[in-house]
Amino acid sequence: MSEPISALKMAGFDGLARVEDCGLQGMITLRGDLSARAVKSAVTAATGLTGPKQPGPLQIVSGKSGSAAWMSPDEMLLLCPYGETGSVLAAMQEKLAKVHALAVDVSDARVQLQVAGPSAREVMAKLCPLDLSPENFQPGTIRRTRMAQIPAALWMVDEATFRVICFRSVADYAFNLLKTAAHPESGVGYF
Amino acid sequence: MLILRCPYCGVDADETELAPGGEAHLKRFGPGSGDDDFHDYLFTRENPRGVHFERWRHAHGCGKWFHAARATDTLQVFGTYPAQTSEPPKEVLALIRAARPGWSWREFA
Amino acid sequence: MKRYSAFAVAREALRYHTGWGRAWAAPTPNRRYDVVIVGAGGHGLATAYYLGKNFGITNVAILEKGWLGGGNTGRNTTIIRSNYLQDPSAAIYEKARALYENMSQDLNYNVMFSPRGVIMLAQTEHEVRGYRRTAHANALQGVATEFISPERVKEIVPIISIDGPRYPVLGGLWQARGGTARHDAVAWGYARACSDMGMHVIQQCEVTGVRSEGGKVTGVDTSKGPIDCDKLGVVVAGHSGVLAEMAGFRLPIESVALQALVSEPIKPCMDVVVMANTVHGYMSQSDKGEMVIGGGADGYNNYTQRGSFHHIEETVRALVETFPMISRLKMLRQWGGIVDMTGDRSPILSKTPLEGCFINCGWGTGGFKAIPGSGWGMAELMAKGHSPLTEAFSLDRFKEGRFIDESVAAGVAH
Amino acid sequence: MSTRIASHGRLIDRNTTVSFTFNGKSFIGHAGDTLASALMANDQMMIGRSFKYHRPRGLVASGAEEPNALVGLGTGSRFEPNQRATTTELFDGLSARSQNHWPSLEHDIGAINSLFARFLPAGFYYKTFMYPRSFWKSVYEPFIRQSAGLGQVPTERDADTYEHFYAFTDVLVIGGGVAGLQAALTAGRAGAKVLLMEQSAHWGGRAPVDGGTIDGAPVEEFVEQAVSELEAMPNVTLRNRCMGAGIYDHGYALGYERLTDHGPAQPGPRHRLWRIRAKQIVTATGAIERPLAFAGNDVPGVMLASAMRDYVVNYGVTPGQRVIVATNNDDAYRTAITLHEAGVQVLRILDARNSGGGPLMSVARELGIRIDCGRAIGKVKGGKRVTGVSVCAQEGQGGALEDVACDAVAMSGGWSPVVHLWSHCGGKLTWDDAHAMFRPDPQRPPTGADGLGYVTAAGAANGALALDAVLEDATVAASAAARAAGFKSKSVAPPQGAASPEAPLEPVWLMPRQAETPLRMKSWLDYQNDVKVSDVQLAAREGYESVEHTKRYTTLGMATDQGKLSNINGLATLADALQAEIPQVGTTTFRPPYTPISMGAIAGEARGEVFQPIRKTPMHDWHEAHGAEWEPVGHWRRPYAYRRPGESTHDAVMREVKNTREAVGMLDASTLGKILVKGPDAGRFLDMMYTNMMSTLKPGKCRYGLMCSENGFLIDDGVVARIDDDTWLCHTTTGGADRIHAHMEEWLQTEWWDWQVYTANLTEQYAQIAVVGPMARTVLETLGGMDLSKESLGFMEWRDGALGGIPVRVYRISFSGELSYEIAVPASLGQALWDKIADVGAAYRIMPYGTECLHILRAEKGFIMIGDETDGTVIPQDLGLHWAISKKKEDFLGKRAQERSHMTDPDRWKLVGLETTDGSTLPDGAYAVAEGVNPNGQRNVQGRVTSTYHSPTLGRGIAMGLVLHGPDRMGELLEFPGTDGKTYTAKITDPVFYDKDGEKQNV
Repeated sequence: MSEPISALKMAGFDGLARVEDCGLQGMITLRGDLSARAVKSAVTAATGLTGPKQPGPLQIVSGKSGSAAWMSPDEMLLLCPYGETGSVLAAMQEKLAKVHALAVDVSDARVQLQVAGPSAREVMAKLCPLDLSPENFQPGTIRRTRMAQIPAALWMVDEATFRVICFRSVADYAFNLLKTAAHPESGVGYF
Repeated sequence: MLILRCPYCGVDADETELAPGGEAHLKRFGPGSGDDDFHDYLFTRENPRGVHFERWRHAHGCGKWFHAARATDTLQVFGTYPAQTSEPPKEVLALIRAARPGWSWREFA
Repeated sequence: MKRYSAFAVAREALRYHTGWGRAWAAPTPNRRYDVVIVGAGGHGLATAYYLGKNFGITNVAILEKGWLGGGNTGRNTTIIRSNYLQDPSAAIYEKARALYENMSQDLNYNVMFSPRGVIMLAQTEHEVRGYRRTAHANALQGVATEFISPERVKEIVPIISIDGPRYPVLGGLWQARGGTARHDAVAWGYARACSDMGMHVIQQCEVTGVRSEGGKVTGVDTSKGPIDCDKLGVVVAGHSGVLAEMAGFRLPIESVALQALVSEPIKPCMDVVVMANTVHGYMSQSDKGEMVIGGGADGYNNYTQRGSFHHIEETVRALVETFPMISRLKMLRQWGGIVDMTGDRSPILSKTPLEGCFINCGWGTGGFKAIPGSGWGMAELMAKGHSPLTEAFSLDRFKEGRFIDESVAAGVAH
Repeated sequence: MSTRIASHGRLIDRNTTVSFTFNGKSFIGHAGDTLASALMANDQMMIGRSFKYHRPRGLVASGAEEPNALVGLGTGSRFEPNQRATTTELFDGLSARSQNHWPSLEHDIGAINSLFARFLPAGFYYKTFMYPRSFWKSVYEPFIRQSAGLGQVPTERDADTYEHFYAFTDVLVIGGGVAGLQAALTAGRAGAKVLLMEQSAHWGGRAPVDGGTIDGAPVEEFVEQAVSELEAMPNVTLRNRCMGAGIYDHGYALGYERLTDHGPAQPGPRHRLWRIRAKQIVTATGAIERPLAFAGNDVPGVMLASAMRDYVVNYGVTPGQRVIVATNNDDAYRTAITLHEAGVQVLRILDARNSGGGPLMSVARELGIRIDCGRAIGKVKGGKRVTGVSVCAQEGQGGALEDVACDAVAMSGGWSPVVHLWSHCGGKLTWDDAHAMFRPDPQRPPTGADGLGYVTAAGAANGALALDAVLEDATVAASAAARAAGFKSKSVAPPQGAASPEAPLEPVWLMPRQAETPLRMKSWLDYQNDVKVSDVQLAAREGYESVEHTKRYTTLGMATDQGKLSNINGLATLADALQAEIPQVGTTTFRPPYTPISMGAIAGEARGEVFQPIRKTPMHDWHEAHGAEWEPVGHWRRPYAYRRPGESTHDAVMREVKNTREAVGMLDASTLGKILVKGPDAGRFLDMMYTNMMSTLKPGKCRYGLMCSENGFLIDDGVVARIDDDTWLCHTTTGGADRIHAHMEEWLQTEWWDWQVYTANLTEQYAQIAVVGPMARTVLETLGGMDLSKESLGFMEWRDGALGGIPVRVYRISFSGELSYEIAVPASLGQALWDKIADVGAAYRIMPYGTECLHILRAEKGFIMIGDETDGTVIPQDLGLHWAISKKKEDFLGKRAQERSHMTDPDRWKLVGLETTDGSTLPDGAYAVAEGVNPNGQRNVQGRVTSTYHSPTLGRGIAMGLVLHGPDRMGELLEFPGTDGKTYTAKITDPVFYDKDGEKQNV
């Protein structure tokens, strides 16, 4: 059996912040009426998050078996171990059998990067047109936005660490972009 | 450089996260419609020097289409609202009338 | 009127240039004219000029709400070319280009038409095919263009980088007699010539209403009082919708902002106009030495004459990649104009539902280069009721689905 | 001579010397110098040549408003033209060159223009250079262009990098003078998030130079305290060397930060462009002194009084030893007093006001400075340097009362607030008669998204010129801004500024008032562009009455200083010529940027490898390693062909076609769009999207479909597979994936929002590999894992399974006419499957093929290609695709449009095949000519080539084209003139050239 490989093959770079490929990540796009019981239980099945704990607008929440991120009023992105995507998806399909919903594996369509370090906010703020100041952007928030010339979704796993998801085909561009923004001599000192 | 609030995610989106989609509240005319109706539906536009109802997509965001009531002469924004409607919300219309007495637009007001 | 020449300048110099009179008169409006043209931009003035020159119609007023040439005529990047794909476009733009060749002498006003050549870069296979097709079409349209190799492009434009990592230059569509002209001078030269024919160029005169009787136009109301006319020409880029509403009809038009910028002046380094449509940027160098740069239009309705800065960014980004040497030049000034975009991005020169009322609008981003041809055709249309130059650009084409789409060859229409 | 003096010099460190070169000559300056002050210290007063007459030009100002002192800075990949010496911080090894002269600054051939100045008035070129016609391009323009331009042309690729930064703040304060500092303090204390930007390297602006006290202490102390307090505030960010470049709609502002210009050796980005969103903006941009218009006011040595003061106080340099001061206001007395204190001889103060000035005048007088009231400068003597002035009465024509020898002249015509940023986004101005200046009209500010004002001017920028007024105004402005941003500021009394009171100024637009023409022709308004009082008067005389006309006709204010010194004087001159009031004449619009900003900064990080995203498939690196020549398709890169050693691209393509037809080829089809459409209404929805009927497709089956725009034109095509009862997978073209997905979502969200359909764009989830050719089945069966026989997987069917142990979905579809399978595999396994197929395929002569081969294969088979046969003006009916247009459906996107008269016109050109009679290949894009010409004299045409290739399979040229009544004219000959001079003759044929009955793909 051949081994799946991530687009960036675990590349990394150290500068203002540490930029690195997070490797393969199980991702499932779920579209449906997020308030419907069946849909909620599908999310529970995937992440272990019970209804009330599931994310609202612009939120990302982690459960014991995975995380759920709010993508739009009728869309969630569920994160789970890459190897378990198939089984998680199956479990979800079961719950969704009777409702109008769409759940599909998108793990291979994306690349996930991590930007870590005290200046991580600064690095991202060079590329994304949104307010990343601590007052406005904290772990638990997820934003789909523009990173330079590509769409990206980003959130913080802790005060100094961003996760960035973008499309697989532009993985090299995304990595080089973050590398450029993280140039060791380009600190801004705004946040 | 506009900022418009996406009514779905509540984000004050930078213009570069948005994709413009032209005049809003156009009624679709399909097979069986007259030439004039079809022509107006496809091409005739209000294009006012004033308040304009228009479509935007939160393209680099939640991906949803929404509508904005925006003045093309001052770029003032009177409100944004979901696209799943055939006319602007009452409160938006009220704001416009208050700010621009005598204002008018095709079917409503 | 005093004729312009080096001799006249020398003679005047001896009396410290106190002898020069007004370039155009400042008359008070008559109560009636045979023809009223609304809009004293290039297109309006050219229409009036050719009404007089080609059809002897000189009882004409050109009404301008601001100052003449103050709209897009004075806000564009002055590019003149006629290497268009579709027959009707090629016809009117080539007519215009040909008229530009003699305009300075014709108007006795130096508009500095400089046929330095225009290159449209082909940077994708798709563009290569599109421009080869255009070259074939141009040959049959009597427009002198050729598709040239990357090496030839580099020869003509030494400062260009033809092997950019992202979009190598694969060739170009070259029109040797395309070029630029001094935009203000075009409006001023026409205004002076119209005034010389006894026409009235009336500035600071805003049209507030269009009068009609039994479906026929009878005149206009203006900030300087009512003015009657038999024929009315509406030539008000950026405000066509507003005027059309006064005349009681609507247009397939949306008004958006188009921006441009110039660098600080440097010594001459690029003797041609270069358009890179894949990356949405074009550049030429003015006689002052400024690099004159333009790009794509905004996507939303806007009357503020202020565009969004990210378009400037995209354009500059593209040109820095295409012309690496401009990276250390500085942007001196940016500005915006309002352009009328039609359903097929081609202009409208047409009769209207209101008899006696004619409209010339929708030039989008391509108006300046068309000024003389547009005026020539519009004058014929107004004088004779039809013109081969304007026929295809009639208002009813949208209803029939008969479009003139120039975007098919190049990425952008103009 | 100009020189360094022993006293003053608050900004320089006399213990550190810095060496630099100007025009190759080595000089010494001090740390803290600007290039301008260092040149002045070295008696280098002449720094450049003017644009039109090549007149000698020296320093006039000390800051961003400087029109003359522009130099070429640096060398090679770090050379930059048109740098202002006054805003260039001196650093060790700096090398500068003067501009716009040949052969040298001192001896410039172009200066001959100056002798003919009289013959070259404003707009002379509109009146000349017309005859003979051919001369403009060949003689006149080349001549003009030779003298055109200022700076030299950079020749090398920029060695520096640049970046952007997005900042969000409550209050943005632009300008770090006392007004800006006080504004920042006020807003900061109110709790607002504040960003304070100062264009220079120093805080405090010009107040420390002008003197006076704040709360009893010297201004400098206030500045120090303010800066340290601000630095201590967590909610405040200070940024010097960062200019507020422009203000745009909805609170957007640009900051231009120069990170390494003062030390190019430093690593890191050179400039950073701040893209700021501010709730409120306070412009504390100060004011600029106006020159006086008198004859010879452009001779090196004539300077703004305030600038002369700056040079003495800040840098300890003086432009001369014997100075004459000319003024119409009290401020210039400060300069006289400062010069006197510095040991510079002040010979005269010529005060145009008969009554003279206030307390400052008395101070000057007590110092023993001679003051003549009602006096003016009739004329400055000297060429490359001031040698003296002739003094005259202000009320007069310039008759000399006395001649005074001097080596520098300080002039002051009053002050103009810097209203540029206020005006960028529509802020209006009002005329202040008392101070003879335009200032912001608080009633008409720029308005934001909420319709309310978001810019407030503060201090001198708001017309408050006196120190106490500045602090008061800044406090009020900042409180208002903070309040508007949602922060209540506790009302603290502003610090008390105290400066000597001033007598009112008296507007002086021309010196002397009735100066005769010869003098007016030497009275400069715009130094860089050589616009004189006489030019503006000429423009007015000729009817260029609008200020915009005058500006464009004379080029007043259009130089690289954008008229910072000349606009108001020019406007006043125009008003005078028109006998109109200045406010009636109006102002020109102010456009960003405030001062020029580098293109590099605007482009930001987007250069080289991150210029634009390049989209790569999972097998990209393999293609690269196997000789792929790349073709950009949208942002994707696809292999055009795989060249082998010794092969031309054409050879490679021919080989790939032959091999695929004879054996087997493999294609990376990953870029094809894959959109999942699911839901109870999915079928109904796809019936609207496609011209065909998709709802009737059976699970397990595929169908080729066409998509049209609502305007009727063909926009995309592809194979649709029915996955299960309520799920379809739609394939789109490479360019189409995102566009078509957006197109679907648009209709679902904005028209049929009550339909139950969800879509997902799975384009990048799967790598897709096409295995094509007679041996395709054998190769895949050798790989093993699925039964791919005709029986179990028929043409236009799909199955899930595994090949070589890798989970796949196999579609049996063909875009080549060959036996063909398209295999979708999770992207992360794409390379693995590709390798396996290549391995087992080797035995069967499998070869990868590129897009050009793909095109030829499809063309031989007569399949249309979106973008080749279609160009946005073509409808399916033109392409003989009626079979793909459902007659049963009442509606689909484009149906109504295709009923319009021009779309149903029997004369529309229709798709046919074209075969040259001699087997050659038709030129791409050629047109078929018809008899005669149209009314515009253009040759009539009756068709065109849409695709043309040499077919190695048929050993001849084949083409497709759209031809008038084509399908009814089989066998007829058409003529296609090429651009190569040849005319090609081609026969109209069926577009299917190969395997008409489709036996091969069905085996």
